[in-house]
Amino acid sequence: MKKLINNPADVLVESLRGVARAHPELSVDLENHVITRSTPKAQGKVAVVSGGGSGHEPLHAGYVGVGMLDAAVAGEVFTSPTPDRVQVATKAVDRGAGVLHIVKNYTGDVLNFEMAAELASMEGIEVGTVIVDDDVAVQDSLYTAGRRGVGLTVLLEKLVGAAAEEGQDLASVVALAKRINSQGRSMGMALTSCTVPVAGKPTFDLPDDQMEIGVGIHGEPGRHREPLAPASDIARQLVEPILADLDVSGPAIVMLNGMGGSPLIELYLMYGEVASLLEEAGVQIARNLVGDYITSLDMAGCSLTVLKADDELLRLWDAPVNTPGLRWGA
Amino acid sequence: MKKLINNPADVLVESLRGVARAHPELSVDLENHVITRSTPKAQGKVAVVSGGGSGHEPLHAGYVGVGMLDAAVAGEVFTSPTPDRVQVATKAVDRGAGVLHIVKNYTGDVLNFEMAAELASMEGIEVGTVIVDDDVAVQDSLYTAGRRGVGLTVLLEKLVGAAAEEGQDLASVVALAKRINSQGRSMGMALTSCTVPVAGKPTFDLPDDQMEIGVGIHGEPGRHREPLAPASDIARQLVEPILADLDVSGPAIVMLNGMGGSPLIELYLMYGEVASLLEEAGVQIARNLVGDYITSLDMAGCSLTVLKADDELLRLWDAPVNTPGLRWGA
Amino acid sequence: MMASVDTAALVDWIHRFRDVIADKREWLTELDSAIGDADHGANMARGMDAVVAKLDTGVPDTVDELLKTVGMTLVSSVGGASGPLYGTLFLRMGMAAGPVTELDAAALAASLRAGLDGIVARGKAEAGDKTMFDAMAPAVDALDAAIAEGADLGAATAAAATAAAAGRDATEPLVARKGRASYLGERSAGHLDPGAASTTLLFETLAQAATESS
Amino acid sequence: MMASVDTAALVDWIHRFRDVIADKREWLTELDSAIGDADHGANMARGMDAVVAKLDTGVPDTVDELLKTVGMTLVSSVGGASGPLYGTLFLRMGMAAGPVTELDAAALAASLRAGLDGIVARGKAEAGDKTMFDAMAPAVDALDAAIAEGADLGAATAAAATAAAAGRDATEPLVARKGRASYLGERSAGHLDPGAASTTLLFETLAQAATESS
Ligand SMILES: Nc1ncnc2c1ncn2[C@@H]1O[C@H](COP(=O)(O)OP(=O)(O)O)[C@@H](O)[C@H]1O
Ligand SMILES: Nc1ncnc2c1ncn2[C@@H]1O[C@H](COP(=O)(O)OP(=O)(O)O)[C@@H](O)[C@H]1O
Ligand SMILES: [Mg+2]
Ligand SMILES: [Mg+2]
Ligand SMILES: [Mg+2]
Ligand SMILES: [Mg+2]
Repeated sequence: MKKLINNPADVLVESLRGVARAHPELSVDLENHVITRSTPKAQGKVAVVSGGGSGHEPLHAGYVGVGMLDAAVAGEVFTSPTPDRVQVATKAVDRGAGVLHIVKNYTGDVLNFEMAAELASMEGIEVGTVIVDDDVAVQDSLYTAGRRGVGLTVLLEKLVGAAAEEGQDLASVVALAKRINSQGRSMGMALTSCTVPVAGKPTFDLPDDQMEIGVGIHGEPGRHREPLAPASDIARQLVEPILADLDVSGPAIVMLNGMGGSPLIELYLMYGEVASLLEEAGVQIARNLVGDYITSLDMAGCSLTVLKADDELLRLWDAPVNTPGLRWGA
Repeated sequence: MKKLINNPADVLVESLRGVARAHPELSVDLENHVITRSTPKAQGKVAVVSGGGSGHEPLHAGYVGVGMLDAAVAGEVFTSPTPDRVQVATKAVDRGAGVLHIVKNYTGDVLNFEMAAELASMEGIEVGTVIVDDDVAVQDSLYTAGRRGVGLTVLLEKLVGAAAEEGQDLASVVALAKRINSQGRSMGMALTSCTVPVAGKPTFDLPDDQMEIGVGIHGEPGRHREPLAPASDIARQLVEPILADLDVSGPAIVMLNGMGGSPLIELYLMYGEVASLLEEAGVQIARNLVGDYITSLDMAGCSLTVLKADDELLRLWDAPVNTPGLRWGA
Repeated sequence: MMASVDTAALVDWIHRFRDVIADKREWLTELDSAIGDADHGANMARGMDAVVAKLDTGVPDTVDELLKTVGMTLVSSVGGASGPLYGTLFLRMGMAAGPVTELDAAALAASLRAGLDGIVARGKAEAGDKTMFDAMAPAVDALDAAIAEGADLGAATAAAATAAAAGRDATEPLVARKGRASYLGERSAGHLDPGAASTTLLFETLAQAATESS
Repeated sequence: MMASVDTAALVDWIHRFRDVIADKREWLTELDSAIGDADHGANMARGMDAVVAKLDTGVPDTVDELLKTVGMTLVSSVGGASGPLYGTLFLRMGMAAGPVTELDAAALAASLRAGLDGIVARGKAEAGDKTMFDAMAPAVDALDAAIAEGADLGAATAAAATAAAAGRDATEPLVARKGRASYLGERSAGHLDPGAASTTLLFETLAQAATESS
């Protein structure tokens, strides 16, 4: 395992220590692994909290700031944070108007945030929850854990953060979040496995001439494995399942996301490929992101997220955001 | 070789095609590999052009925009662009006040930009040049090609771009650029080699238990090779040669840069380590960047850049910048 | 032969479980690498180390407080799916047990049944979903059945452990319908479920503690 | 036996050089991997392919125009260090040759000397810096010396090629003082310089063209 780390067990807290040093505009609770804005938003506004296992940086700590999250709760690598820590974050940022929990759909995240919401309501804090489940790689079924929450989480945190910042109430913010979740889909692939620090070796073996299609962001094996293919072919395998699942003709916000180990030159190349395919299919790309926004440690690969947009979403998208990972208008 | 590409020979132009699609605010000349702002700056202002081999993204194309570069010229991967293309960029952005060429100190870059400056002066365009040579890994000597230009290039492009934007004349901008170059130093290391697409295999072999200290950004072997060490030890090996070369006590702008294959969680961890060492040594970190700003394709590893700052530099640093790779205040 | 487990025996159980988790940590992580995210060993070890550390600062006098302390510590130290699930198991066991100082076989079985119900309430797992439920439900059933047939505590918990192991082994061919493994669809077949594996260790150490605790 | 090279012979040289570069492309890149950035083969191949493509659209009538076309095409297609350096070589060769249709041995030698001076003016290389200079300077010197001793064109260019190869081999133990290899310090010793290797191919193909062109 080749990593810029000290003791594998200390990766999370030492990385958060770096976040604290790099970003005086954030407050980092090194005991609870909770990251908040140093200057809280105004009283009477809905607060937005997200969190989950670490290893997906800049998600979530990198999205704390004006126009996006009020707090992030960082679990151990690929492990949901515990309810008490989510509760620490929730209490810290509640400004009397309730708190939205943005939860990616993994059993661990769902159960821990559910317990946290119970704790919050015991303390009189109103909590709304949105479960993000955008990953079309997972064959959806009522009888399974359902689809994973992946790339759409980034877009949703930005948009919902903007709505909360402009003073929408909790019910509206929750409704918006659910609407966004219903209008966005993602699909990912990997060229290599990632290596969890405490595991010390790659989560799966992927031969030099093979790639994995339909992976999540935790080094889970994907839908299937196949021989390495050109970018144009990979692009098709990302675009088609998304379009097969959701009619996204018309304006859209598109993200071509890197998994952590793929350099930007490749991500732009992939973006060129997916953008042509999407446009051929009638998608009008109104806004886009290209880069590492929700990663899987050092995994090489990428994912595509397409969110059907409208004037309201584009307005929220363009609203100022000032976080380490996403910044404009500020 | 595992990469998100089609034909290895087409990587550059296909990646630029993605840049063009992703950034309507940029104009991409796919024939000459020249990237300019879609809306040129006002007549009478100095224009800033940089360029060099590709494979260092977001450098340089990602730094074209208000407050930073007017144009970037992208050579083939790790190969300086040719003089005629630098000249295309220079002519395209000259607003009558002269053009600054920011050149990283590699023989190829220096020679090609030198010929380009000759072409420009033949056409009556005044060109000033700064050669960036900040890499302390290279033992400096009057009788060699000298130090490489690495991480400081990013900081210099930002600062000089701000000065040009506010209307400073060419002589002032050149003087500023040279002053910045004299006040900044960098040091890099690699955990893995990078793989040049047309080469198809790693540039150097680095055993699983070894790392390379003092690397550049082209997969050149470094100062020496040694057994993998903890982040705290690596941090010391980055900080010490910089401090040994330049007195940087007092305020500084610090960049902990990823080489392309190292995820953000590790870069923040490294930043925590170098920040403590620097502060112990009397450096007061006034501003910082943590992330992939000047990469070496898919190489895992990082570099540290320290620039001695003052009120003037901090003012220029804080000025608005609006580029794909660096953005604030806009 | 013991007729009941007191708090000391329960603490012994907890220690045994922590030790065997530490021992089998790599194996649990291996299982989770195949169909999950390679952290079940680390998660369980982190949780049980925290539990033992907590108990080292003082053991509550009553069974309910003891089990609730174990549950709360798991909930607040593990995260992941297993944290709330194992945490709920112990919390509900404690609530069912009440402020007593020992549990006879029937009380132990009732307490475990309540814990199992808690896991189902949280995780909605059903038989054959390829989860810890598939080891735990047969174990609790076996415990009930053995007690009904008059088995003593040692024999009954041993029967539970055997049933857990059988349940665990039976997860191998299953296609997962809950948890991360469900994302794999058909590819999840052919592997043991990590949670069923740790649950089996839980019942095996319970049987040891019930037999050997002094 | 030829007494001079005309434009056709020079075009033949260019084609031969392109072919051998294509042939040795991997090897040149290997050499550049060891002490540079693994692109010298690709750079030279790209440049010579562009030159041949350019000449395919029409060959200038005079030697100076021909060589300047080669030089400009290299400058505008290679990039890197080798582009301006090889480009300057041909540009200066053309300027020295003038608007003639052939070069005798002395004129060819003078033209190459001018090209070498151009490379030095650009790159400031000195003997022993471990660059293309270390193959080219001995080659041009050997050409001059052979002509002074009365050798014919074929023999003189063959002597130049031999001297280039010796110069190339002599770069192996050197510690580089110019180009990327200089960053390596002592670690650059023990490897041939890639530019000296391609320069040797340039002189070897020149000797072939001077002997075999019809
Ligand atoms: N809904 C559920 N009900 C019961 N058990 C579950 C459920 N989801 C997952 N599990 C159990 O949790 C185990 C995984 O635990 P662990 O790896 O620690 O958490 P995570 O999946 O969050 O990484 C699975 O092997 C399975 O036995
Ligand atoms: N200053 C110089 N003078 C002469 N030749 C040089 C100089 N610097 C580099 N070279 C030659 O250029 C060769 C490298 O060319 P190439 O790999 O194509 O360019 P780059 O170094 O830009 O990647 C070296 O092997 C060396 O022979
Ligand atoms: Mg997990
Ligand atoms: Mg090069
Ligand atoms: Mg797991
Ligand atoms: Mg080279």
